[in-house]
Amino acid sequence: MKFDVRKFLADRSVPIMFIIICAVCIPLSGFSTSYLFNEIVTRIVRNTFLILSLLIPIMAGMGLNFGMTLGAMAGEIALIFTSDWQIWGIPGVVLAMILSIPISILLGALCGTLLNKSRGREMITSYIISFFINGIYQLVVLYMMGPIIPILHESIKLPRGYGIRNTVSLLNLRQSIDNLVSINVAGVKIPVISFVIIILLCLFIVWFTKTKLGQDMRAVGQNMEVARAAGINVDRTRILSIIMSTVLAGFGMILYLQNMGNIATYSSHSQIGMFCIAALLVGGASVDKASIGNVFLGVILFHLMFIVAPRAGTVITGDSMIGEYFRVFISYGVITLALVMYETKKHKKKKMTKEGTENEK
Amino acid sequence: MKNIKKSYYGTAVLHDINMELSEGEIIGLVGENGAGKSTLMNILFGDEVIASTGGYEGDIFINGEKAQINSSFDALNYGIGMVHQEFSLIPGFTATENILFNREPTKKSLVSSAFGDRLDTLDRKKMKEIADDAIDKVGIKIDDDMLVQSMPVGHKQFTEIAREISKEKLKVLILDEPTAVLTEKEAETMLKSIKNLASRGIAIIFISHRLNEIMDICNKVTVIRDGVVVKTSDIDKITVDEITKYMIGREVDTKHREPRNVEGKDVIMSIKNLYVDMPGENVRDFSIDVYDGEILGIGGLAGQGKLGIPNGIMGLYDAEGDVSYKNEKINISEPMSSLKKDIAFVSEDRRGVGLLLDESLEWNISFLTMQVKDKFLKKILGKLMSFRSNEEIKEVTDHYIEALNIKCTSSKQKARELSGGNQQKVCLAKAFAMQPKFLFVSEPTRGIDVGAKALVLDALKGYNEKYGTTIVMVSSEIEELRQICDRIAIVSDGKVAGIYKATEPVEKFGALMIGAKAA
Amino acid sequence: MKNKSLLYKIILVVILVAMCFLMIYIGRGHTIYFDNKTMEVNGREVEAPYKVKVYIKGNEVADLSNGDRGMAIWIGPKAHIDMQVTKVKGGDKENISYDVPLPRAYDGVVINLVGLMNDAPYDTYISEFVPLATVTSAEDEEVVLDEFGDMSFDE
Amino acid sequence: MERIKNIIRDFGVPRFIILAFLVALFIMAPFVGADLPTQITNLLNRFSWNAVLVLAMVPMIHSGCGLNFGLPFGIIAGLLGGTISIELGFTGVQSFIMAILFATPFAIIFGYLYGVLLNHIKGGEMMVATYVGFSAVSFMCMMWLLLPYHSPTMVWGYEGKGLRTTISLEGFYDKVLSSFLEIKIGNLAIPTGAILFFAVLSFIMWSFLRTKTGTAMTAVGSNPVFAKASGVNIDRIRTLSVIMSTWLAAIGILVYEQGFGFIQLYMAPFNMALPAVSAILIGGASVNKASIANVIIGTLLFQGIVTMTPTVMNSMIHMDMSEVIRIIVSNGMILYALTRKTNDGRRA
Repeated sequence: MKFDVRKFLADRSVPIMFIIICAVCIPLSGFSTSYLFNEIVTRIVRNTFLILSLLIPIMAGMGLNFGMTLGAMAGEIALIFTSDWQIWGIPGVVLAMILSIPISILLGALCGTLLNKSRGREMITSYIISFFINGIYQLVVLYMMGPIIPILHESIKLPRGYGIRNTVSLLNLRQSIDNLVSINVAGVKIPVISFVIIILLCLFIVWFTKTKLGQDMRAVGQNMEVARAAGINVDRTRILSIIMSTVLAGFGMILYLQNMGNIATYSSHSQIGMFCIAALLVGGASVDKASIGNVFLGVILFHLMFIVAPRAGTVITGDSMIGEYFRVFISYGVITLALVMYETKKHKKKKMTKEGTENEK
Repeated sequence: MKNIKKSYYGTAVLHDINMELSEGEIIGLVGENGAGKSTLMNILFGDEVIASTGGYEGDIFINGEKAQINSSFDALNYGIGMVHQEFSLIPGFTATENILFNREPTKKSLVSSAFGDRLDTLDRKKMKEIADDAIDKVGIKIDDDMLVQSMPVGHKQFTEIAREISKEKLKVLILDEPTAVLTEKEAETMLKSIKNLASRGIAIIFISHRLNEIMDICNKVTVIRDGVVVKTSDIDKITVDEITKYMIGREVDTKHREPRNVEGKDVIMSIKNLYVDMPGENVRDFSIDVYDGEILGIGGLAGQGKLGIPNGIMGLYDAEGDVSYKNEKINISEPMSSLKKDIAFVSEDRRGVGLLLDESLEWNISFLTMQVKDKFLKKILGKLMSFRSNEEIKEVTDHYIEALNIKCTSSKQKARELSGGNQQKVCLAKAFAMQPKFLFVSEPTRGIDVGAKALVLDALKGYNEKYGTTIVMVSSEIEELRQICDRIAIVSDGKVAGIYKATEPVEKFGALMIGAKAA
Repeated sequence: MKNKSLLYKIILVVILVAMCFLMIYIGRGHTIYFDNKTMEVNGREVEAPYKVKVYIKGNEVADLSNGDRGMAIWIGPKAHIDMQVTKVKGGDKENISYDVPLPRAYDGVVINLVGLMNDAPYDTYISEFVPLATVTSAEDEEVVLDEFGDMSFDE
Repeated sequence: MERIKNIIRDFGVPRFIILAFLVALFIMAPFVGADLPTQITNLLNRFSWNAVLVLAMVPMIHSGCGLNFGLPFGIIAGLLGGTISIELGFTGVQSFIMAILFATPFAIIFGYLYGVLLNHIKGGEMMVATYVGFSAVSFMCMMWLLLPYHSPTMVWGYEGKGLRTTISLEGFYDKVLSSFLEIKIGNLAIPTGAILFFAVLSFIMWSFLRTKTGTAMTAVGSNPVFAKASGVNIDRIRTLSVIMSTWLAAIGILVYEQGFGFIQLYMAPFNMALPAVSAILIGGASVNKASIANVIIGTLLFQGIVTMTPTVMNSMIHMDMSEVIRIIVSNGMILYALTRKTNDGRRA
C-alpha cells in the first residue's frame, strides 16, 4: 500500500489546524512552559474522564452523545447530597459516585428510550433532551430541595429557604484524589491517583470492546438491520450504551468538580457537553469514529488553545474579550465542521453505494 | 414441506406448495419474479415478515418431525441457513467476526457472571479456528482478518456461505441467487464449492435465474409459478426449454388486441446507447426506436434493467445517452426537459415517487400539470401574482375520479387512505391531466387486484386510441404486455434482447428473458 | 445460571449500599475547635496550660496560648489529636495523643483540651459549635437560569 | 367517546396539557388578584414581538428542511441591519425602514449560503443548523467588537469602539410599530401596528404558499422524489425556503427589538431559536407540516404561558417557577415532536 500523504493530512486536518493555532498563540501569549505544563496536566485530570464517556455511544453508532449532560447533572445532585451530609475527602467522592449511579441509570434509560424513538436524528434529540432534563434538574434543585427533599444545612440553601445556592462549596473535597499521591516532576505537579483512575477507565473501555456486548455495539453501530437479523436486541443494546455513557459521565463530572472545588449549581453542566465534544473532535475523532488516542490528543490541543487564546487575542487586538469569543467560536466551529463533514460523507456514501453496485456487476 | 400456504393482507401468494429435500441433495428452485420463491424461503428461514403478517399455514417436517418455524432462531435451531441476495454482513468487521457474528465463542469472567453473558470476553483464538475451518470447507482462500468492506464482492458472498457452514447444526442451506453478483470465474468456484458442500451431506436449495447453472449442479429442479409448484423433476429428465415453458406458464386465454403494424410510422422517440445508473436496475447500452402512436411493451426479469429505462429518461436517476423526441434532443438529467415536451411518466414506485401520500387527491392530480404547464392558476392583483385555482383543480380531479372510477370519499381525501388500485388510478390521472403526447408507464399493475388491473389496462388502451398518445409500458408480466401492446421488447442485462410482435408465442419471449439471443 | 447471576447482582447492590454507609461513617467531616481554656473538671477548677500546640496528621494546626481557640478539620468518626503541651512558660514540653470520638450530630465540635487532658466526662468537654446566627448575607441571591448557561469556561 | 379520543390524539397529548394549563391560569388569574386587561395587554405585546420570528419557521418546515434551529443566522442579518441603520444616523420610523432595507441583502446572502450548505447534508439539517447558528453567533461576537462602528449611542463609552451588549432604541425605532394606531381601553392596550405588520407578512406567506412555487415548496417537503419527478428543482426550492426563513428571522428580530426597546447583541441570539421552534410546535405544527394558524395559535399559547405563569404562580404558591416551567414546556414540546414517528415516504 502506498502511503498517501494527502489523505493522511486530510484525515487529520482538524488536529493539524489546532496544532498550528497553538503554535501561533503560545509565543504570543508569553506563558512560561512550566505554567503551560501545569495547566495542561490539570486539564487532563479534570476533563479526560468526561470525554472518555463519549466513546461508547459513538461505538454504538449513536453519534456524539449530547446527553452526557444528564450524567453530569446526576453527578452534581450526588455531590450536593454529600456536601450537605458533610461527607468529606475521598469517602465523599466515593459516596457521590455510588449515589450518582442510580440517577444516571434512570436518566440514561430515559434518554436511550427516547433516542430509539428518533432514529436518524439521535444527535438533535439528545441535544434537546439535555435541555429538557436541565429544566427538570432546575425544578428539583431550585424548588424541591428544601421543602420536599430534605436539605440539612441552611448554608447551601438560598436565603429564601428553598433551593440550592448558585455555588456549592466542595472545599473539603477539593482535589482530595488529586492530592492523595502526587509527585513533582520538573515543577509540574502530577496527581498520580487521578491518572491511575483515568488509565483504569481506558483499560475498561479496551476490555469492554473485547466483550460480547462491545462487539454487539460495534455491529449495531455499523448496520442495525444486519445486527437485528442476527438476533441482537438492537434497542436494548443502544439503551445500554447510553446508560453506560451516562454513568461514566456522572463519575467524570464528580472527578471534574472535586478538582474544581465548587459546583456552579446551575451552569456547571450546561456547557460541559459542548466542550467535551469539541475536545474529542479536536483530537481527530468524527461522529462515527473515535478512539482513546483522540481523547488525549483532543484534551491537550483543545485546552492548550483554551489557555492561550484569550491572552494571545489580547496581544493581537488589544481587547481581552476577543480571545474569549475566539475560543468559543472555535469550539462551536469545530463541532459544526465535524457535523458537516459527517453528514456530507453520509450523503456521498449513499451515492457511492449506488455507483458501487454498478461497478461490481 | 407440505401444503404451505401464505397470504399477505388477504392476497394469497402461495398455495399448497409441496417440496421434498434429502441429505446431500441440491435442488434448484426457479420461477419468475413474484412467483413466490422469496416468500417460500422466508417461511423456511423464519423471517420476521412472515410472523408479522400472520404466519403461514401448512407443515414443515425435518427428519420426519414436524417443525414450527416462527423466527430465525427456530430456523437456526432446525439447522436451516440462508444466504440472502443482499449481503447481511457488518462492513467494518473482519471475515472472522462476520462468520461468527452473534455466535462468538466467549470466555467467562467474574464480571460476566454478575452482569450476564453479554460481558463475556470474546475468545479470539477460537473464533479464528472456527472461521478458518469454515472457510476451508467453502474451499476458497479468504483472508480471515480482512475487513468485509475492503473485500471484493465474491469474497463477501463466500464469507456469507462460510458463516452458514460454521453453524454446527446446519442441514439445509438456502442460496438465493448466489452467483448473480459474481464474475464468471468466481461463479465457477462457487458452484464447485456448493457441490462440495452437498457431498458433505448438506441439503441445498439453490435459487437462480441462470438455468444452465441449475442444469449443472442440481439433482432436482422445482418450478414455481403464481404461488404453485408447477413442476418438480429430476434434472436429467428435463431440458432448459421445458423449464422455461413451465416458468412463463400456459397461454392465457385473454382478449388480445390485434397488434397494429407500426413499423412504417414516424419514429417519435429514438433512444440511443442509454446507460442508467439505477440500483438493481442498471441499463447499459440500450437503444430502441419508438413509433408514433404505438404501445410498446418492455418486459424482462427483475434486475435486468427494464425499470431503469423510463426512470433514466425522465431524469430520476443518473443517466447517459442520446434520447431524442421528434428529432429534438432531451436533456435526460433534467426531468423538466422531457415534461415540457409533453412526455409523462407513471412510476412503478407509487408510494415513493408517484404520490403525495399526505396531500389530497386534488393536489396529487393537479400538481404535475400545474408545475409543467402553468395550468390551474388564476391571476390576481392584475396579473401580478397567480394563485392556485381551487375550482379548476376540483373540476379536473372530479373529472378523473369519475372517468377512472376512483373510489374515494371526496376529492379532498388523502392519497394515503386509498387502496393500491385506486392509488394507481390517481397516478394515471396525474399523468393524463397533463395531456401527454407520450407516456411512460412503469409496472402499472404491480400489487393491485384483478379488477383494478383490467381497469388500468383498459384506461391506457383507451387513452392511446382516443388521443393517439404513444405509450411505453414497462411490466414484468408478459401476459399483460401481450394484452395491450403492439410490440414487445425484452430487456436482458440492460440491453434489448429482442423485439417481437405481441402476438408471438409466449415461449419466444421467455427464451429472450433468460438470456437466449433473438433469432 | 440465572439465579447465580441474580445472586451476584444482589450481592453487588448490597456491597454498594454497604459502601455507601461505610463512606458515610468514615467520611463524615467535622470542623473541630480546640479550646485551651480553664474549665471545671469534676468540681475543681483546672487552669489551662501556658501553651498547647495541636497537630493533626503531623501538621501543626494550632498554637494555643491560655484562653485561645484553634480550628482544624477532621474526616472520620474518631479524631486523632497530637499535642505538645507546655504547662508553664519555659517549662518542659510534653507530647500527648488522644483519640476523640466525634458526635455524628454536630458539624462543628468544640473540644476543651483542658477537659480532654484531665479525663473529664466526655460530654463536659465536648460541645456543639453554633455559628453566630446568619453569618451569610441576608439579601436574596439572584439565580439566573439560562438555557445556555454562561459562556465562560472554568479558568 | 372514540371521537373525543381521536381528537385528543390528533391534537397531541402534550399540546392538550399545555392548553389546559393555560386555561387554568386564565381562570385562576382573577382569584389571585391579577388584572385581566393588563394580562391580555401583556400577552398581545409579547405576541406581536415574537410572532414574526415564529413565522420564520414556516418556509423551511414546508420545504422539508425541518425545524430551523439556525434561526440565529437570520437574526444576525437583522442585527446588522439595525446597527447599520443607527450608525448611519437614521432615526424614528425611518430607522426601522432602513434597518429592514439594510438587513435584506445580508439575509439573502446568508440564507443563500446556508441553503446551499443544507442541500449538501439532506437528512441532517437540524443538528447542523443548530451549530451553524452557534458558530455564526460566536463569530459575530468578535465582529461586534471589531467592526468599525462609531455611533456614540452604540459603542462602549470609554473606549469609543466595540458595540455594547444592549443598545437602547429610544429615539430610533423603539415601539414604532406598537405605538402605531395603538388602541387603549382602560388597562387594555392593543399594539395594532405590530399586529398589522405581522398580519401583512402572514398574508404574504399565505399567498405565497398558494402560488405555483409555493405549491412546489409544500410538495418538496411532502415528498421530494414526487416533486423531482414533476420537474421541480428541489435544491432551488429548498434554498429559496431557507432564504425566506432567514429573511423573516431578520425582520422578526427587528420587530422584536422595536417592541422590547433594545438591541441585544453578542450571546443573545443563542436563546432565540428554541422558543420560536417550540412555539410553532405547540401551535400544532410537526417536523414537516406547518401553517399560519399554527404560528398564531402557537405564539399565543407559548407567550400566554410565559406571561401568565409568573403572575399566577407567584401569587398562589409564592414561588416564581415560570422560567423552569417555560424550559420544561418548550423543550418537552420539541422532544415530543422529534420522537414522534414520521410518516413513511416522507423522507426519501
